[in-house]
This record gives sequence, C-alpha cells and structure tokens, in this order.
Amino acid sequence: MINYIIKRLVTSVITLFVVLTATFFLMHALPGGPFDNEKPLPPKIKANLEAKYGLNKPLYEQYVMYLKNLSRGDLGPTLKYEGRTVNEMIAYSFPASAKLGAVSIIFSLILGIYLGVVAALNQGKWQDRLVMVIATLGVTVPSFVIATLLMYVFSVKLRLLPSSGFAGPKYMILPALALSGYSLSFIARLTRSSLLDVIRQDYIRTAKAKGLSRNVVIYKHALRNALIPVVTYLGPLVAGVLTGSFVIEKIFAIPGLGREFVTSIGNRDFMLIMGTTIFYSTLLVVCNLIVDLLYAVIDPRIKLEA
Amino acid sequence: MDINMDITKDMFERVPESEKDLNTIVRPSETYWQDAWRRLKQNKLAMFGLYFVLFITLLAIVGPPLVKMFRGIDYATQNYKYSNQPPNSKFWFGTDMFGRDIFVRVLYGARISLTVGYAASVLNLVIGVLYGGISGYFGGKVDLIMMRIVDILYSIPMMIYVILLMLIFKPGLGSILVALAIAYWLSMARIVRAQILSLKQQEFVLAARTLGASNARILLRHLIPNSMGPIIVTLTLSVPSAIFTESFLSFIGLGVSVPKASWGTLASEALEGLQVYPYQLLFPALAISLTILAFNFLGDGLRDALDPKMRK
Amino acid sequence: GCAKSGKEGEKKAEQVIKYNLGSEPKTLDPALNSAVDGATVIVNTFVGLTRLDAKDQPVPGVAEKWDVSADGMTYKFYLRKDVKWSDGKPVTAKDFEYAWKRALAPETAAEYAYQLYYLKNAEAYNTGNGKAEDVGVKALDDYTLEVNLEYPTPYFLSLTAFPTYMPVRQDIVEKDKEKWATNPETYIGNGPFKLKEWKIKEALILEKNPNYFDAANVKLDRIEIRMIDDQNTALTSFQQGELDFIESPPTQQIPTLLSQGVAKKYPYLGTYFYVINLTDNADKIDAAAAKALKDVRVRKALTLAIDRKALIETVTKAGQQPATSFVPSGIIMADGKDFKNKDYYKAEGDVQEAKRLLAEAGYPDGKGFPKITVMYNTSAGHQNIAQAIQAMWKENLGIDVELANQEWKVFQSTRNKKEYLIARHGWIGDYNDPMTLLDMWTSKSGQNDAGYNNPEYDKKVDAAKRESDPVKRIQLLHEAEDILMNDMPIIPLYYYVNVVCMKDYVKDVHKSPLGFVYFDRAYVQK
Amino acid sequence: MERLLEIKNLRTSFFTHVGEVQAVRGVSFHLDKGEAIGIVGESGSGKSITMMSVMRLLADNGKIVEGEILFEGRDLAKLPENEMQKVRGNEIGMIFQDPMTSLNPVLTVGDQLMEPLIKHKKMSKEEAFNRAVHMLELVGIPSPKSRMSQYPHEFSGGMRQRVMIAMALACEPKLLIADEPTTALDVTIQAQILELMKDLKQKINTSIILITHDLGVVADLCSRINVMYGGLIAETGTTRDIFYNPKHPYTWGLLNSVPNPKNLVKERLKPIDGQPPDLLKPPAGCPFAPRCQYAMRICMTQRPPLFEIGEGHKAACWLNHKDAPKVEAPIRRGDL
Amino acid sequence: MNKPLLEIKNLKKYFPIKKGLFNKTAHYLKAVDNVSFTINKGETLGLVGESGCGKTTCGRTIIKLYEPTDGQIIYDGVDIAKFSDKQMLEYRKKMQMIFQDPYASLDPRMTVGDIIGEAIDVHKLMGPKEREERIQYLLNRVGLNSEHASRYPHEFSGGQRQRIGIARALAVQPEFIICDEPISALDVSIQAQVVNMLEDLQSDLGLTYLFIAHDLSMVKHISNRVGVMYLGKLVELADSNELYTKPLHPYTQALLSAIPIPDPDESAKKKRIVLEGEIPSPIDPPPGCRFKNRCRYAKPICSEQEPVFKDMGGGHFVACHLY
Ligand SMILES: Nc1ncnc2c1ncn2[C@@H]1O[C@H](COP(=O)(O)OP(=O)(O)OP(=O)(O)O)[C@@H](O)[C@H]1O
Ligand SMILES: Nc1ncnc2c1ncn2[C@@H]1O[C@H](COP(=O)(O)OP(=O)(O)OP(=O)(O)O)[C@@H](O)[C@H]1O
Ligand SMILES: [Mg+2]
Ligand SMILES: [Mg+2]
Repeated sequence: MINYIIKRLVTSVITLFVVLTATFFLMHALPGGPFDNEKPLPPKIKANLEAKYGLNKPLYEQYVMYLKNLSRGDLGPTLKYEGRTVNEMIAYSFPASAKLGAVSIIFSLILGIYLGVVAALNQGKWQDRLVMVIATLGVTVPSFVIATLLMYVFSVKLRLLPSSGFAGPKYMILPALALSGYSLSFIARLTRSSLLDVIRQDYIRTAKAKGLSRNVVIYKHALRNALIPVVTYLGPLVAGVLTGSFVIEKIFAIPGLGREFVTSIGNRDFMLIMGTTIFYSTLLVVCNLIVDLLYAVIDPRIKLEA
Repeated sequence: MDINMDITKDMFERVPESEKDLNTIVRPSETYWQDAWRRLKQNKLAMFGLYFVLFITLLAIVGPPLVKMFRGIDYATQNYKYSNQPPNSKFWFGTDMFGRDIFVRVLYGARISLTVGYAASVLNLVIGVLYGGISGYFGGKVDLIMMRIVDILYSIPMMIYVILLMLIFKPGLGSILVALAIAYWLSMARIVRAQILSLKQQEFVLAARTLGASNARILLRHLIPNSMGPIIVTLTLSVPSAIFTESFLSFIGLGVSVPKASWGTLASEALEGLQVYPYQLLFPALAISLTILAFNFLGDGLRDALDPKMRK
Repeated sequence: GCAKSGKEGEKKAEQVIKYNLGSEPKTLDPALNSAVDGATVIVNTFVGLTRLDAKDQPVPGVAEKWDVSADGMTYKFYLRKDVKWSDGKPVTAKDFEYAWKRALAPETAAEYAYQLYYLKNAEAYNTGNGKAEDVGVKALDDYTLEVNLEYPTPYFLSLTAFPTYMPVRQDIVEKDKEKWATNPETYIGNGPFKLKEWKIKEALILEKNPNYFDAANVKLDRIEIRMIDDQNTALTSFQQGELDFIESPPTQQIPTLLSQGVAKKYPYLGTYFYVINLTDNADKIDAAAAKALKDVRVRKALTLAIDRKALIETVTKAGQQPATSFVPSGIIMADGKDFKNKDYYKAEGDVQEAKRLLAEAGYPDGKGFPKITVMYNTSAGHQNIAQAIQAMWKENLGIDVELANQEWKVFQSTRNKKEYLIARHGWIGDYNDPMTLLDMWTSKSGQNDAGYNNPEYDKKVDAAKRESDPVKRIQLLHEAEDILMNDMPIIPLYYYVNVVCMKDYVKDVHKSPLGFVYFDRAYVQK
Repeated sequence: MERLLEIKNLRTSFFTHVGEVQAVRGVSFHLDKGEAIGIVGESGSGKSITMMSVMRLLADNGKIVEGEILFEGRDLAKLPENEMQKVRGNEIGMIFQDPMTSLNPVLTVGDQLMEPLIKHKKMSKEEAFNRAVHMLELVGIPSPKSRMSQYPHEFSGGMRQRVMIAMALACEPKLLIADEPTTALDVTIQAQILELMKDLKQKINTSIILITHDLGVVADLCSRINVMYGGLIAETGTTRDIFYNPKHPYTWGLLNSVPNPKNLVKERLKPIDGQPPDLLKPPAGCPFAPRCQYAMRICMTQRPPLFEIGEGHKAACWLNHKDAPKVEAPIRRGDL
Repeated sequence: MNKPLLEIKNLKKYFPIKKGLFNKTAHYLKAVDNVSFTINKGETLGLVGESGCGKTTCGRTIIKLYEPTDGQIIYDGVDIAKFSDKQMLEYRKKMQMIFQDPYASLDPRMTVGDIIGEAIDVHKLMGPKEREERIQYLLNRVGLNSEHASRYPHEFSGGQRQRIGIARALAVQPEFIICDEPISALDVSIQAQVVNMLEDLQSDLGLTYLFIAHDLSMVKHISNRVGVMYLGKLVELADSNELYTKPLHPYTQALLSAIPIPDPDESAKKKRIVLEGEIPSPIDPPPGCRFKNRCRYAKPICSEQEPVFKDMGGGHFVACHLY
C-alpha cells in the first residue's frame, strides 16, 4: 500500500515534470509578453521591467531558476499583480474555488446518484427518459449557458438570489448549481448504466432470494457496487471542479482560481501560468490517487499493488 | 389422462430422418447490420434522433442556397432597417443588430457546426481509437508511456496550444480541426484503451493469434469493431462539445471568421443581449440542444443495437 | 454641493457608494500603476501638487501656489503646510522628490516612467544614461519644490494631478518595497480616502481619511469597490441594488439604459480608429493589397465610404461621437476653446467622393481591388464594428474584406511588428492635451504602428513641443493634424465615451475624460 | 407424507421485443416434506425459470401466466410481494450455480450471512453473528469466526458455495432449492459439496429441489427426478424409474450421451442430434420430436400427455400410447 | 503411430507478479512448472486436472500464445520454444487450437464465413473463389450448411458455435490441434456430438490432439493416453484404460472417485474419496510434493523433497513418493 502510493507519486512527479517543462517552453513560445500593452512601452522601460523579473535572461537559465525556486516550493512572483506571489494568489483563490467546488460535488453526487437510481429502476419508462434528457443536456450544454440562464431567472427575473460575489452561503447557490450541470449529469448517467449492470448480477438475485426488501437490495447491495465505476471518474471530475471554472467564476464574480488559470495566459503572466498549471496537475494527480485509494476501500477485491 | 382427440393409427408412423432438418436456425436470416438496423428501428427515440440528424444535415446543405434563390439574402446580408426585429412572418427567427435574418444564419451555422461536429467525430475516431487501441493492445511499457502522454496533454492548458496554433495556421475550419486533433481525442483514447484491455484476453483474439493474424489485423478487425458501443457513445457526446469548442475557438480567432457564424458563435454572441433580445439566443440554442439530443438518442440506440450482448 | 454639511450634528445614515471597478488593479503603487483601474483608486487615496476640478482644469492641491518661469521650463511649487499623510505625518516637498525619482529609477521598472520624461534628464536617468541627481526635481526646503522641464509643457499642471506624480513616503516604501502597496496597514496616502481592506479579486474598501487636508468637504464615509469583470453580471448586480455605480454596461443594453436615464455618458479622451500598414512589411502579406493601401486616394476612399453615424447608432450604440478628425473633442486649450474645431469629412461619409477616388486610383467600383484583411483583437465589440465596416466597404465600394481576429497579446505583437494590412486601434489620452494623440504618429514614435513617416508632420509636432506660446502651439498642432488627416494612415471611426450606470441618489461623482473616477466630492442622497 | 410444494400447470413467459418466450409451458409436480427431488434437462429447458417462478424472482419482463404454486397450501403465485419477502430466505432458501458471482463482492461474508437472520428471525446482531458462525461451522468452514469479517473474494469457489448453502439454510427453511450448485465447480469440490448436502439433508431435514443437467449428480441424492425438455416435463418418476426404466427418448438420449468410463473398449458415443427448440416459437407437438429418432407423425402435431407408466412414473411421449409401435429402450444398462 | 509429433521437455511458464517501486518481479505464479511429455502422431493425449492447475496455460504455451519461460517444445524435430512471431507463422498452419468458450471464442462482429476464412486471409492461401469453396467445404465437414457462412455467431447455438470453432481450426489444414475444454461449456446431449465429430475428423484427416478437460470420463473416452496435472505439475501419465483401472497417484484416485456415476445403484455402492481442502495457490508454492496438504498418505518426505516423475512400467508415469 505504502509502496503503491510511493510508486504512484514517483510516476506522477515525472509526469508533472514533463508537463511543467512543456508548459514552460510552449508558454514562452507565445507571442507577446507580460509587459506588452496597448501602449507599447519605451524599449528601455520594458527592459527595466524584464530585468526586474529576470525575463531578460536566456530561456534555459530562466527554466533552471524556475526549477530551483520550485524545489523550494516557491512559485515566484506574479507579473500581473504587483507585489503578490503566485503562492499567495493560489492560497487566496483556491479556497474560494474549492469551497464552491466542494458544494457542487456534494450536490452533484447526491442528486446525480439519486437521478441515476431513479432512471435505472424505471428503465425505459418516462422517468428514465426525462432523467436521460436532462443528463444529456447537462453534459453537453456548456456551463456559461446554464450560468447565464440561472442568473437570468433567479437574479434578474425572480430576484431571489444574488448574482455576484462570494459573501455567504446564499451566494454559492447559483454558481454551484451552474458548476454542477456537467458533473451531476455525468454522475447520473454513469450511475444509471452501472446500476443497470449491477442489478442483473447474480448476487442481486441472491439478495432478493434472501427475502430482503427492495430498498435494502438496491441501496445496500446494488448501489455500492454500482458506485465503483462512478468513483473512478471522480478523480478528474473533482480536480476539475475544485480548481474552479473560468466561466462560472467570471459570470458570478467569484475570486477563484479557475479565472486565474485562464486569464494568466491572456496576460502572459508566465509565473502564474506555471503556478496554476502545476497546481492543477498536482491536484489532479492527488485526486486520482485518493480516488484509487478510495476505490480500494469501496471494493475490497482491489488490492493496491505496485 | 384423458385424450379426447381423434388419434388414428396412421399418426404413429415414423417420420423419416430426411424430413427433419436438425440444423435449422430458427431465427430469420439476417446479417449483422440488418439485425442492428431492425433493433434500431424499434427504438423510437433513436429513430427520432436519426431522422432529426438527417433532416438538419439536409437542411444545412440545401437550406442556404434555397433561401438565397427565393429571398435573395444570405447569412451576411445586412439591413439596418430591420435591425433587432423579433420573430415575425418575414423573419421567422427575427433579426440581429445588423438586420441579418437569424433563420438564414442558423441554417448557415448548421453547415459549420455540423461539419465541425462530424469532422471532430472522424478525428476522434481515427486518432483516439487508434491511439487508445494501440496503447491497450500492446500494454506494458508502451501503454504506460502512451497513457502518460495523454495525461500530459491533458494537463497543459489548452489556451496555450490554441494561441500557438493561431500563429501557425490561418483561421478557418482547417485550423479548428487541427486544434481539435491535438487534444480532442484524449478521453476517447482512454475509453478505447480500457475497452481493449478487457477484450484482448478474449478467446476470439487468442484464436486470431493462433491463426497467425498480425497485431494490426487483430486490432483493426477484431478489437476495435468490438469496442464500437462505448466508441459510439463517446462520439455522440463529443459532437456537441466539438460544436461548443468551435465557438470558443472561433471567438479566440482560430475558427471561421465573421460574418460566417456557427451555432456556437450565434449562441455566445446572443448571450450578451439575453435580457433585451432573448430570441436571438433561443433559436441557435434550440438548434444546438435538439441536435445534441438527437445525436445522443441515436448514439444510445446505436450502442444498444450494435451490442452483441443485447441479442441473445 | 454643500447643502448637507450644516446638518452634521444629526446622526445621518452612513454615506456609502458601492462602485464596480471592473477588474482587480494590477497595483495601487502610484509609481508602478499604468492602468485606469489602479489610477481610480490612487486618485482617491492620494493627492498631487495639483488637483483637477469638475471641468478637469488644474487647481491647487498639495501645492497652494506656484511660479512658472517665462520660458515655461521651470516651476516652483509652494506646498501647503497642513497636508498630512493618513498616518498623520506631514507631507513635504521631499516626498515628491523621492516619489518622482523613485518612479524614474530603472530598478523600480515603472511602466509609466515616461510620464515623467518631461522632467529634465528624466529619460536619461530612467534609461540608465544619467544620474538621479540630475533629474529636474528638487525639494528646496520642506515646502518648496523646484521642477525643471525638458520642454515647455503647457499642460504640466494637469500632469501633476496624475497618479505617477503622486508623492509617496520613503520610510514606508523602503520598509517593504514589494508589498507596501498591497497592505492596508502600509498603504499610506494623503488623499481623501484611505485603504481599509483589500480582498483580492473581490473588493477594495476605501474609508474617509480624517487626515486629508480637505476632509471637511469629503462627504462619503466609505467606498466599496467591487471587481466584477463580467458586464452582464455587473449590470444585474446594479439592478439588484448591490451596486450603485458601474462602468461600461453591456453594449446591447446601452440604448435602453440611456433612454431610461440609468446610464450616463461622459466624454473620454480617446479615439477608436483603424490603422493602415504603410510599411514594406505589408508587401509580405499581400503585395497587391499593400500597393493599393499605399495610395492615399484608396485610404481616403475607405474613410469616406464609412457611415459613422449608422455605425454608432446601430452597432456601437453607446452614444459615441462619430470621429471626423483624429483628436477628439473635449480638450479645452489655453485659449479656452475646444481643440477640435473642424470636421475633415462628414460623419455620414461621402460615398460619391469615395467611389470617385477609388476609380481614380484605378479600381472603379472596386474592380480589380485586391482582397484586404482587417485584423482586430478578439472581442465581440470589435467584431461587430468590423462586420459593419466590412459590409459598408462591400456595398459602397465593391471591395471584399476579410476579417481576422487574434488573441490580445498576439494581436499587439502583430500590430506592433506591422504584420497586418488594416488593424483596429484605439488610443486613450494620457493627459488632457492633443499632444497625447498626435505624438504617436511621428516617425520615431514607438507607437506609430502604421509606419507613417512624413517629415513635415514630424517637424510640426516637434515645433509644437518646443513652442512656449500657447496660441502658436495650438496652431502648430492643428497644422500637424491637417497633415495627418490628409495622409490618412489611419481611419478614425469614433470618439470614445464613458458610459456608466449610476443610481440617481449618487451625486457629484466626477468621471474624468481620462477615465478616472473622483469620489472626493461625491455623496449619496436617498 | 405431507405435501410441501405442489406446482400445478405452471406457465411462465418472458415478454421481449421479439415476442413471448414461453419458458415454462405447463409444468406440474410436487414435493413432499423431507424429500429431495431432482430436475434435470437440457439447458434452456426451463428448469431455472420454474424455480424462479416459485421464488417469484423473475426478471421484470417475466410473468407467471398461469398455474398455481402451492407451498403448504398457500398459492405463492398470488402472494403479495411483501408476504413473498417473508417466504424467501425464510421458508424457502435458494442457492445458485455460480458461487463466484452469487455473493456480493463488497460486503463481508458475515454481513451477508446475518442479513436473513436479522430480517426474518428478528435476531439481534449478536445472536445473528453466533448463528452465522454456527452455520459456517456446519458447512465445514474452518475457523469460522475469523472468516466472518472476510470478503467473498478471499474465499475459494468451493468455500463460497458452502457459504451460499449456509446462507440459504440459515433460517432453517422448509425447502432448499439448489440450482446447479456444483456445475461451476471442480469434480473434487463437487464431491465435497454433494456430500455436504447429503449430510445436511439428514441433519436439518429440509426438503431439497436439486436442479442439474448432470444425471450423475442426482443419482445419489434424490429420490425422484423430473426430466424437463422444452419448457415441459418430459418424464417424471423415482430415481430408479428414470435410470432403469426410462420411457422417454430424451431420457434415453441423456443417459446414452455420456461415456461409460468402465468401458475399456472404445465405443462411439450416441449423441442426440440437432438443437434444442426455440421457445419463442415452440413446436406444436412434442418439443423433442425434431430431434427424436423415433418421431412419429403425431409427435409433430400433438403435444403428448404424461402417460402413466407406473406408480408416480409418467412420461410425455406418444410411444407410450397403446397404438404406438413398441420400442425397446436403447440404454446400455446391461453394460454396467 | 509411435513417432512423436510433439515433444515437451521441462516446459515452464511462470507469470511474473510485479511488486515494489521499480517493478521488480518478486514473485512468480508458476502456472506450468517443469512439465514433460510427448504426443505421438495420430494419437490423442488427454490432460485433466482441477481448475487453475495450468492446463490452459500449458496448451497456450505449446502453441506459443504465451512465451515459455523455459523448456523445449519440439515439434516434428524442431524446437519452436524460442521462435519469433515471424518464424511461428509457418507453424501456425500446422498447430491449431479449439477454445473452451463457444461464445467468447468467435468474434461476434464477423460472419461465420469470415471467421473460418480468416486463416486463409492471414496466410494468403487462396483466391476468393477457392476461399469460398473451402469455407463451404469446411462448414459441411462440421455438419453445418453452406448458407450459414453469411450468418453471425449469435445466431447459433453453443454446439453449433463450437463446430464453427473447429472449422476455423481446420481451415489451415493443421496436423495438430489443442482442444482446450471444447465441450465443457456444452450441454450433455451436445457434448457427444462434438466429441464424435472430433473423433471422425481425427480418423479422416489423421489429426493429433492434445485434449484438455476436467471431465475425466470424457477425457478417458477420447484419449489414448491421459495426463493428470496438479498445481502446474504433471503428476501422472498413463494409457487411459490403465489410468482408470489402476490409478497410482492419490490425487488421481480421488479424482476418479469423485466422478458422479449416472446410476443410482452404482452410485450408492461407490466409496468416494473426498479430498479435504482446496487446491493451494500456485504463487511460490512450497517445496516438496504440491499435493501433500490434501493427501491421505502424506509422509514427512513429501514436504521435503519433490517427487520425481518416473516410469512405473508400460509408459505409466507417476510423481509420488509412495512409489
Ligand atoms: N429474462 C428473460 N427474457 C427472455 N427469455 C428468458 C429470460 N430468462 C430466461 N429466458 C428463457 O427461458 C428459457 C428457460 O430458461 P431457464 O433458465 O429456465 O433454463 P434452464 O433449464 O435453467 O437452463 P440452464 O441449464 O442453462 O440453466 C430459456 O430459453 C431462456 O432463454
Ligand atoms: N495471463 C496470465 N497472467 C497471470 N496469471 C495467469 C495468466 N493466465 C493464467 N494464469 C494463472 O495460471 C494458473 C493456471 O491457469 P490455467 O488457466 O492454465 O488453468 P486451467 O487448468 O486451464 O484452469 P481451468 O480449468 O479453470 O481452465 C492460474 O492460477 C491462473 O490464475
Ligand atoms: Mg438454469
Ligand atoms: Mg483452462
């Protein structure tokens, strides 16, 4: 088990290293730098700025420097926000995204699984059809549309919920809903198909033959097995949702990390690009690892062997 | 034991062997595809999906020239007199700020969106399926490395590629496809790989190997065709996301340039004016949603129809 | 606006304005800031030697009076003695000297250092070719500041109200160079408000500064500044009452908002235009198109074929003014008159003339005219304008135009490297003088993306810079603009306006033509 | 002897999109208290579905179309679902063919064993635990206590089948239905399980219905055998009747198609040619007729009734009609 | 008849079980461990044993679906154990395999004709017309109709599918066929059909079989000689009648006694040797005789020394310390 984790971490570090190297050089291949503005700066001023951040050095030197700092856990200063470090920005932005993401994931899990169960148990009936239509739209309609519509209905028309900011639980409802569209639908679809698989299994027949009630059969015997494939998909899903969504954060004006991830590229904020990419990839790796460990908890057959 | 039927002696004559066909297959003779088609036909939703997809594709092909012929306008014709008109008998879907007929623009947008959708599917099919297939089939180190590459591609921010691509390629459908080709097949590759991993131990694969079939043959003739179910589902789900990715890429500047518009760009442009001109969003969004649903119904139906497990 | 000051004894409701800045400021450090969002915060937390009044004319600020030498090259500022920092320490001339030199120091790497290039030897120091001691600013004593300029600069007194010219406190800055401007504790200003709290990407809270020398006239207790960058969201929040004042509502809704009186228009010192690549680089893109565009008749035809009125009414919609010259209206010159005094062409354009010119250039009805590409940076607004112009050129001239858009930074690099044929451009003035616009088209200007090169024009602009007689100077500037508009390296489209939505109970907020918002005289009347 | 179960003219169908699959087409038999009977027959002949009808565990598209299932006088076919739940696992226990897939992989063996006890016998956790341990001991699982907290995958196939048996017998049901309990197991393990069942039958005195397609398996354990073919009973009788005096050509074929290992001279096997019938369109007459080498015209058109051969021995074959030509049963009884 | 067609010498197939940080192989699953036997031309060698004892692995290793870990596979005088895929291509026409699961062994998406014809395509044996004829011939040979060529496997019953599998194996005109439990998934009444057909084919085409099954009575029926495997080892090998009448190894004895007898009287008379416990894990099996923990006669030596596989006369081999 420990061996397994260590091994996973080692391969992950290698993957991360490639990701960060590729991102570093690709990013520097982009035209435009952090200090190119609508009003071009006098070359000398630009040079001063570049010198300040070490961007005047040869690329490989910057790269080595970056790795050095990274090994100390220092992601460098942001080029966009004067006087702020990338570590600070992430430390500040991630909790907002994560909080929202956590609410959204919990919501998606509860409702998604419930809808999936309803659909599976009514396979082919209208409930199933309805759930599948909703789930299909949820997976395919992009979140900005969902978000805009939600805001239009609940903030503009009904005036029930605030449209922007992040000041309390009531501010989280709309963005969390919008953010859940995809994951909820995905989980519902997955639960449905996996539950349909499971309820044809022999052990479900066994459970019924023991005279257990329908609910016990479904929720105790079937659902746990059905959730195993759901769990495998949870890794990237959780990582994705926790780091936030650019669109949702922009629309609901949430000070999260998802926006940083996208805007840093537009700003050519090299440090922030690297920082968010590394952070996101690491989170992905960790989530996947946790999910795999969780997988072993849910499914006793899985032996984590390296 | 009361047998109250007329039983005559001659009924106890032996039936000669020749009259019995011992190997008849009771089921009607159908090819695999006939059978699949029959099952698909029984699925009403899937058939709705199929007809809708065909209809909208046909409309995309013949719609714009017909409108041009009869009404003399096309997707780019501006007329400020008619700016921002709500739907009416002249402009069924209303007009946009330039006075362009949204109906015509949606028709034309279908061309781009569907082309992107179909092309993305082909890309997905070719790159994703082959990549995942090779990775899963060869397994071991090959698999490890190929899957790490997928992870890496997955982790590098998409915007970076897109911007770099923009420098290399001229904007247009072609460059959208290149952009999609880089990172669009990752989930397909993962799904196919998982499928192949479980299929490759099946006895029919071993049988092919004992016959001396090459790896390529086994992969292309046996493994991939047998992964068709998940492949089709992934494909149908990928069509809408391709449609939306296109609008994003077009907005960034990689895709088709204005005044050409796809459904995705029509929708995202209209989003801003949602409060004032909701109909400008309604029609493209409806077109997308209906098409997505149609594709998904069709995909689910196809998966069921093609699944050998479902026919026993 | 002093009606309320008498009732101070009453326990009145807290005076708060909730304002949407639209984006997280890059920095609040007056030296380092180069953006409008940061400037808005800085002008409310700092005050310079001068301030701008409601008509944007300089009035005394920290300096109560000043002397100007006859050649206009030397200023002597006499500072008020009662000006204090928000922590109570007095503001001295040294603080100005320190602040200006700090902004110029190469290691500070201030983007807007060039705003101080008017000072003698400032550019040399900033570019590493001179010494700090030689820079033309000197605190003669605690309350006298002497400034020497490179050129006579008639608008210098406006500049001293500009964020880059704000004083900063040496002890504070040097204690924590990196972060002093991010922390409310150390962000010590001398303006009407002080920073209470900074929630990154969420909100900036400003509070009345009791140590402000003119605190008696500041009525607001607090300004809550939000950073909602989505215009639709901002408008929704505004409509829900979560915000009192937002900038640039969504274009589509502006006509309605304006007609309802919710939105207000303010002049904005800037022009939206298309720039034409006149360099040889253009040949590499499309030799035929480059050749056509190098013909001034073609450029004029393109300009005249645009109906700017229609453009503004149906596309941009925010009540912008059609640009019939390069320098926008609204710059009041020393003679008390608006600089803009003529239309170089009609706002509706002149299609007949355009056709004639195009035919003369050898492309009757657009026949044989090469396909040209208009490049813009990715944004719905630019895209709409481009589409409209594409249609107008097609209809009026029979010219086929392709549109291409690029990501912002890529676009900048494309435009700057002159790898385009026609590109979208826009310029917002840095200070309230035509020079801020005309200066960019001199052949040596780093901002001359057209590659326009007319020695005559260079001469006029240079002469205007050295001219100390205001009237002659205005004349020279007009002559320069005449040359520019005759050569047409650019196609002006419209003058920017600032559209904001403000609740009707928000009073006396001042939105300057440079885009800054001044809250020092604002109040709420519910 | 007292009747425990009596099935009367049971017809069960599945309604699929291709049509009605008549899986069981009129089956009647009975079982006395303490008795063990076997049901043998071709794959797909309806053995499992008959018993699933008794348990009322048919798939959603399956339906008991006709017939009565009298269990101690109650008609299970008409019992409401919640009443039926009290019968399942309590009065009737059932074990299935594949022990590898019949236990829930994510629940401990103990948990699964205790479930019916807690549900039906209203035992406390502790009582149920002790009882479950006892049951494991009974089916011969060493160190049963520690095994309780293990998961099915930690058990071998034979052990899992023992767990299944322990589970089915936990509530001391009056009837144990074993649906091919040894088919998926190795011969040596099969022998263990059969011994165990024989043993338990004595100890616990439950009645047993053993479903199998292996005649060897029933020979030892069951007193009576029903042979099924094509959704119908082909022949029914005591074990001795079926083995030594079979009256149905399908029974003959079944007995003949297995090689006799005692035969030292190699002898050609006698297979039953052809394929089993498709129950979507069951033949009008005898379902075995198309494969029967003695098939007569009547067999093709008229379904044979169960001809009484002797006391409790019946065969559904027209050859037993008085007008039919006499046929000598071609079994190799003499060889043995 | 007595010329060996295939000689297996000390065949081993170990599956590595990877562990640790750097994929170090710490354990081996010894699925086939030092197995030797010969198969003569035209004979049928039966191979029985409990599930997981390595029968399938043995068969698959012989036909090189698995790379042998060690040992020789001498086919017609040539050791093919180390042959590459390319070199094997020639032998793929001589050796064929019939699989256990009639459902999983036919590609559900190919027509029966294509399944049978695949070998012809792979080896480019003949043109389209001849191919067609050959497929028809093969279908008839295994008792199916020519019209079945255009159908799909799912339309066939288990027995028919198994015949399709046989036709596929026959397509390359092999000399040697490994039958891996070809009948265990079939109905009793159908098993005999397939067995008879295999026998007919053998006599008509002069085939040699390695017949793997766990049903001893069927193996005995079809085989000339029978080998008994236990946990990766061959424990006994003898003429089939000899093995049945005079089993030497305690495991073979137990196996024989466990066969259910379809005769109530016989069955009642019969004394069963019920083996305690189950087959242990083949991962790193302990030294000594692998059967010792279930053996009635186990002696101390059994846990110390591995019994050698010795000839007890007349080609009756056994690996047991009792002898
Ligand atoms: N859910 C179902 N839908 C349609 N047909 C079904 C269903 N379940 C069973 N059948 C059909 O019912 C018939 C009887 O099946 P049953 O399982 O009783 O056979 P069996 O005698 O138990 O065979 P086996 O020995 O293979 O277990 C078969 O033809 C089968 O295909
Ligand atoms: N590809 C493989 N990788 C690892 N272990 C394997 C592999 N194939 C088989 N084994 C293991 O090798 C051992 C022998 O398996 P094999 O399939 O040869 O047994 P068998 O005698 O054919 O059993 P059965 O009667 O169940 O078919 C088993 O323990 C099995 O788990
Ligand atoms: Mg069954
Ligand atoms: Mg095997």
